[in-house]
Amino acid sequence: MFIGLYNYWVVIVLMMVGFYIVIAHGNLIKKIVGLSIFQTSVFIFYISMAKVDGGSAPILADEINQYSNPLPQVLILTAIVVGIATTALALALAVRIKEAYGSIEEDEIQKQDNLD
Amino acid sequence: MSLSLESMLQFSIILPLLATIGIVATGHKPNLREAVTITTSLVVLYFVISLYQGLQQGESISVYWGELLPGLKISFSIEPLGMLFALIASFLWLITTVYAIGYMRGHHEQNQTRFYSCFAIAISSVMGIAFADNLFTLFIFYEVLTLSTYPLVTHAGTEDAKKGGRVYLGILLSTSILFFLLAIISTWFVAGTLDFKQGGVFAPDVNPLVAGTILVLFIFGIGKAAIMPFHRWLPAAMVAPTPVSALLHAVAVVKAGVFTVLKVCVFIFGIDLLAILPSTQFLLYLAGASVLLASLVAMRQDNLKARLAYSTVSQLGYITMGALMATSAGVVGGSMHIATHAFGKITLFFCAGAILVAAHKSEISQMRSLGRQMPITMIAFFIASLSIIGLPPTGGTWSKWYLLMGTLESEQFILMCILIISSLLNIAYLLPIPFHAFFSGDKSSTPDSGIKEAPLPSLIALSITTVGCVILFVYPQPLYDLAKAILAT
Amino acid sequence: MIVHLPILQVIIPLMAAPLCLLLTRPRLAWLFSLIASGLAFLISGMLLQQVMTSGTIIYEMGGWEAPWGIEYRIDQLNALLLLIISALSTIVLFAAETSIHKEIPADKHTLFYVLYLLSLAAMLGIVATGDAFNVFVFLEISSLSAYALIALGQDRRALWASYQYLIMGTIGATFILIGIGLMYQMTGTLNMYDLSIRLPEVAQTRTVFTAFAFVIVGICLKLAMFPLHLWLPNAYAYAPSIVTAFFAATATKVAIYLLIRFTFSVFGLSFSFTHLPLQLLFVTLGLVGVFVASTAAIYQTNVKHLFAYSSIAQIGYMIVGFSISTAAGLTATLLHLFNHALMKGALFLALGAVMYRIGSTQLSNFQGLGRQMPVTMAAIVIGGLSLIGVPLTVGFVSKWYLVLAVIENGWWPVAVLILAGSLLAIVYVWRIVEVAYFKPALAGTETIQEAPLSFLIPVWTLVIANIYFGIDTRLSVQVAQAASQSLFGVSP
Amino acid sequence: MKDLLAVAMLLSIYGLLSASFFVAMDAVDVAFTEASVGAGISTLLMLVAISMTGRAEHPSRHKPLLALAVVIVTGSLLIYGTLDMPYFGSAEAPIHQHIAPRYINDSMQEIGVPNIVTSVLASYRAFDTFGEVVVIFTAGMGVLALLSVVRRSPVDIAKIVLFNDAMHERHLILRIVTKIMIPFILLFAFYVQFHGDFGPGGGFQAGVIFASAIFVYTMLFGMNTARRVINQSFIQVLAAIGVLLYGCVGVVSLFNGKKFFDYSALAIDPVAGQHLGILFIELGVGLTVASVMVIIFFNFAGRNETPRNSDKQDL
Amino acid sequence: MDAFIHISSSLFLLIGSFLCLSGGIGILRFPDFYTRMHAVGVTETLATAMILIGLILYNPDFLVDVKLVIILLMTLFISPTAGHALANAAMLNDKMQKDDNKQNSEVKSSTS
Repeated sequence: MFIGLYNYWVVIVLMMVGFYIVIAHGNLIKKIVGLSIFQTSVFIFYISMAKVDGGSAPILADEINQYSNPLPQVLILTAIVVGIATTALALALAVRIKEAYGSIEEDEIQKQDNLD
Repeated sequence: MSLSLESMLQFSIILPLLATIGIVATGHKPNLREAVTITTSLVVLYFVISLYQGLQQGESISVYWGELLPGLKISFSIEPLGMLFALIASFLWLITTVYAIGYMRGHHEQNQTRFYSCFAIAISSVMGIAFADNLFTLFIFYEVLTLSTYPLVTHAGTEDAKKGGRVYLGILLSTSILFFLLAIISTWFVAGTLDFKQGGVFAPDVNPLVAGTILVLFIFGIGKAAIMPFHRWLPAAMVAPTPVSALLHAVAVVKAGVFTVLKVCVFIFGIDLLAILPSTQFLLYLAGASVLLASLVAMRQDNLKARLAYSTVSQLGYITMGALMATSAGVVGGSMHIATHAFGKITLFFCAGAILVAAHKSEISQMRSLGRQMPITMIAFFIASLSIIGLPPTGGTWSKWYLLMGTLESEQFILMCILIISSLLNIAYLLPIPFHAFFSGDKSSTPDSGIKEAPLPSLIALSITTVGCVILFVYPQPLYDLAKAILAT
Repeated sequence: MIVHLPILQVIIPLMAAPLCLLLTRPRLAWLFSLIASGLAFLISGMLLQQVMTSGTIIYEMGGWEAPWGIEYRIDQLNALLLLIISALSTIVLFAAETSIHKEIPADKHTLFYVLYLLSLAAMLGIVATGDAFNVFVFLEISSLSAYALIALGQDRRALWASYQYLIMGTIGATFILIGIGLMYQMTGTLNMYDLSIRLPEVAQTRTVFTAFAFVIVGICLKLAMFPLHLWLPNAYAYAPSIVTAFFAATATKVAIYLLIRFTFSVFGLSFSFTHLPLQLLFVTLGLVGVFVASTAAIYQTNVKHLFAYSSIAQIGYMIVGFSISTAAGLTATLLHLFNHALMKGALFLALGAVMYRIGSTQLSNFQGLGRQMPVTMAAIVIGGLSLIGVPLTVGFVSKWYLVLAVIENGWWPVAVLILAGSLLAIVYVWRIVEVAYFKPALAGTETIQEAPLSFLIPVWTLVIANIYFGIDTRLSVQVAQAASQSLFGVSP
Repeated sequence: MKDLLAVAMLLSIYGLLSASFFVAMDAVDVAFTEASVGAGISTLLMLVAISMTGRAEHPSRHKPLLALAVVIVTGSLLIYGTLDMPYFGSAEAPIHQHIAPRYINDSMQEIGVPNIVTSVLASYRAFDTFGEVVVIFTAGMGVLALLSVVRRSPVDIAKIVLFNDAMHERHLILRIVTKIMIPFILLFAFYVQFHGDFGPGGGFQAGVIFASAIFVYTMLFGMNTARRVINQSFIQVLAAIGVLLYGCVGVVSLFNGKKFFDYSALAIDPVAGQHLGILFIELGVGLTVASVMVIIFFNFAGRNETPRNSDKQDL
Repeated sequence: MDAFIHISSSLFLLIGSFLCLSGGIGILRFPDFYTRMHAVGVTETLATAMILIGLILYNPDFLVDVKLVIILLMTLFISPTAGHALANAAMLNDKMQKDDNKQNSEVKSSTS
């Protein structure tokens, strides 16, 4: 039981690390880093689903008969692009917030908000 | 012009709405605007009377407008109680318009166009309530009435007008949404239909507990009937100009509330079911309490309009008691009281308005020696208070008589005592006013020459309603037949 | 062409967005996006008509049949949502041209229209698709364009609100991705209809529970349900008023559609409501949400905040309707969904008009507006009345069905609480009316005149729709009932 | 880790590591994308953002306990969820039974492309990839909307030449090497673009590599020269054309009476049609991704210049 | 013949990996930036070259060998440049630091 699911638990630990960074850290850039870790770990989770013991990459070659499942890989291709799109937008927002507020620390921004 | 009765019925509701457009269109020319209002009220009165004759010949008239929600129709029909209410409302609308012209001109009120248009919308919703064939249509016009009277109550636009308006709307809207709507939906759920049916809509085997709670929800829900816990909006609405408080709070809004109570008791629950419900007894005592307490509070009010407001609250208590007594005499007494109280109270309000316009006095203590300067107003005031108290020369006697008969029929002796005591209290807070006005003419204060009688149109309206009170006593037959017919058909 | 309607519905606004980028002048871009949105509205009308006559429409993408390729499955529920979204977007777009002149820098207008069309197409895509992963992709498009549109707001706080929305939104989307992944792992398919067939066999396993939990939490984050609603008030208050009007009327509706679709069609009624105490949880969260949001709305000084909190309260009502899990309950939710879109669309557009004239929606500078902008204020009053649920307005119809459904289910206290909730609505609507009509106008504000016509036409079309659908409820009630029957009878 | 630059570096190493995970788990295409996108572009954007928002991170860590609690709850829920999962790599897991066999066995006959991932990506689930292209397009538009700066001063040529020479002596070696490297990078990008059917590769990876060639050029030869080589509005048009190209492939199959994205309508013989369709799709994707990445980078870097206007041009 | 190729390729791989290891230890042990740079710069290029040659020998398929040769050329080309760029930037960075504290020191000296 333990060996079979070991892979998923590692992925879950990684997910939770990413999730923790997003919630605990005040720095906006740190949050984006946490977010991308969180998303990358979800990708690894999908791909570890698709692996078949002894199977090779899903490129049709005559002598190989056992292939890994191509479908999760297609999903992950889309998800990676979605991840990078969100990170790009988040970084753009962080830059604009730095210009507007002069800082990218959550509590300083909150302080300035409560003032005006 | 031989309009079919059905189209007359519809026109009596739509015409005031058209009048509003007419009034707004002719806003800047006051005389034309007044002419539009008067002609519409006359036409509506003519329609209602012809509908009344139609009813006399036993024709059943009903109109179906449309289906708002599957199963919930907007439809109207003529039945004696609705006819009684419509007659009073349309007749008094004409009178109050005449009175309002005099009052508004004399008092130089601003934005009168808004005043008249809201007035017309209120009357069209009153007509809608009167002729509603099911509870759903009645609820729609009930809400429209509340919303259309809000601008009238806050007519002055001052700070305390806003406060009065907030209390007015707060109580009326919250009671109607919280209790009334809940009651309607539960009736729809329990009984399956909302149409008014003779002898009640609920199946005979409905369990009394559920029907009892629905009755309590109804009585508390109809905030317009000003039962004790929810009566505070009526005195708060006195901040409005007098014609508003005259028609709306003596006749239209308040009567709509009590009319709905009667309709619910007679046509939703039915007399026999009402008798066996556990909550009827508790509600009867509640109505009695509101009658007594309101009269006591009225005695201490120095402002004339506030006193009249509290007396309206107590008179409404009478009608609710009449409805809840679950006896034929009680219902007849209650419905007759609607008419007599309407005429009596509207005259009192007209006098209050006339005094305000002519003598700029609103506190009772200042009215010590008005008898000589404003004789007609004071006489009208005297006769109207007799009608409210229920003494012979005025119509009030009959309605109080049947109410007492009702209490006897249902052996509610405690209620009988309440009725008698409150009539005595009526005397206590109404009669001193005309008495001081005429007889306590202390020589010292030279009659301040400036005061002369109220403007002519107000006086005309005043005298017509006083004569109305007397006629109701002398020739009550048509009113009585209508009241009797409620339970018969 | 009739066969291709479902895909044309999504493709026309989607292809219009890049084309719109190529147009240089913003006015041309505005006209172009108006035509695209109008076409989408037309198609959704035809689709609804087709669905009501001939039942569910299935459209396989690329010719591959269902579980292998992606398919579009339009039933009454989708058709209703498609109609609402495209109708609202067309009406809101009318006022866009004048409104963004005052709120968005000139060089970004074309970009605004591109992002607007993208979010419209994405929402239509979410609602129309029958494939779980496709929902995630289009959800991501709509959220990305939402973050960018909100960040276009004048106030610097719009940036901060958009950033918080981004963090919460991405977490929500990733939760949904995890949920879909777990579901895929246990059943091997991504197609919703196929999932609903294969899930019951594996329903008892713990993985499917976690999948269900993650999907629901992800959707609730997007839905701004009570505990997870923190991002919504700031996001709606500081975004440009056209964006607020559009998202207030459609974004949360799409999330509710997803909630209904996943609990009823994919996981099936038996699984969603019997195993987990979902029903009790949702009723309590809904009601607590209604009261907390309404009381918060009462104390707001900015009117946009006020209506944003009232949106959360209305969502609470929908959640309560949804949690009754009977056909009547679902009809009530769908009706309220339809009506709330109309109400909030009208209110926020009217606020856009006020913003256009006065430049801010603080309650203090609403004073004396009753006389200066009578038509707009009348629209706000009628919108407020229908929010309270006064008869002859659209709010009354949904309140009537909601209370009826609750009573049929025997929850009398819940019925009383719902009606008490609408009392709170009276308080915060009347705060605005009193400030606007009773307080005298501020010193320097005599010059304000009525909002321009391009605002008044959309606002008043929505207000008239508010009243019309309050009276002639045939369309909304019929479609809602057909949709809930189809969800309860046989799953599509 | 207080220094954000170090964090960015570690993130890129993490990206590379996860790419090697994917290779180990036979997901070659995904590894390629993760390496190029996850490790390459995101680190680059992170560095640009950090250069603008400062490297230091304040040590204030607010509400750690609440975060810990939430994390533990979600984590335990997930672990609870994994208990019934099929074992890692077990062949009889449901996902290998239901849809995958058809892709593996029939995709050769139906689409005739050895790389199954590309066949699924471009044909079976073409609409997903279309959504993906639109996601990238939206991100590009979003960044444009946020960071685009109205170009005020017309850049005069003399200033650029002067600026180039000043730069020249400092980055001599780097410039020479990149001058040699860039053509090879572009060549490799095109190779990857058209090689997608047979081996790992495809539109995304090609677009990103193409864009990275442009980034190297911009970083070394300065923004102004780069902006003269690739003007902004043309890139935006290119992005729009990429998406439209992708969409039109579907619309064409619509007009030929087939369903949306059904490539058999493109040519008489269905398999040839598939090839043609996939070719155009990949081209559309590559075009969009490359132009969007360039847009994002130019806007980020452009934003960097205006506030400080110093001629320090490390970027 | 192939036995000989096998031995030589495994030999190459062994040396390559050993060099990598030494490079790694070098980074950890050396005191400041530049020495570490030196350790990595040298070993990395050589190690990758060695491993690649080992792979070429090991793999029979011609096409793969061509690709490997291209990769070999690329790495030989790029990693020294990368090392140079890194050192250059570091040197530039230190120079600026020195100028700054030189300025402050002058300022201090002038004011004191």
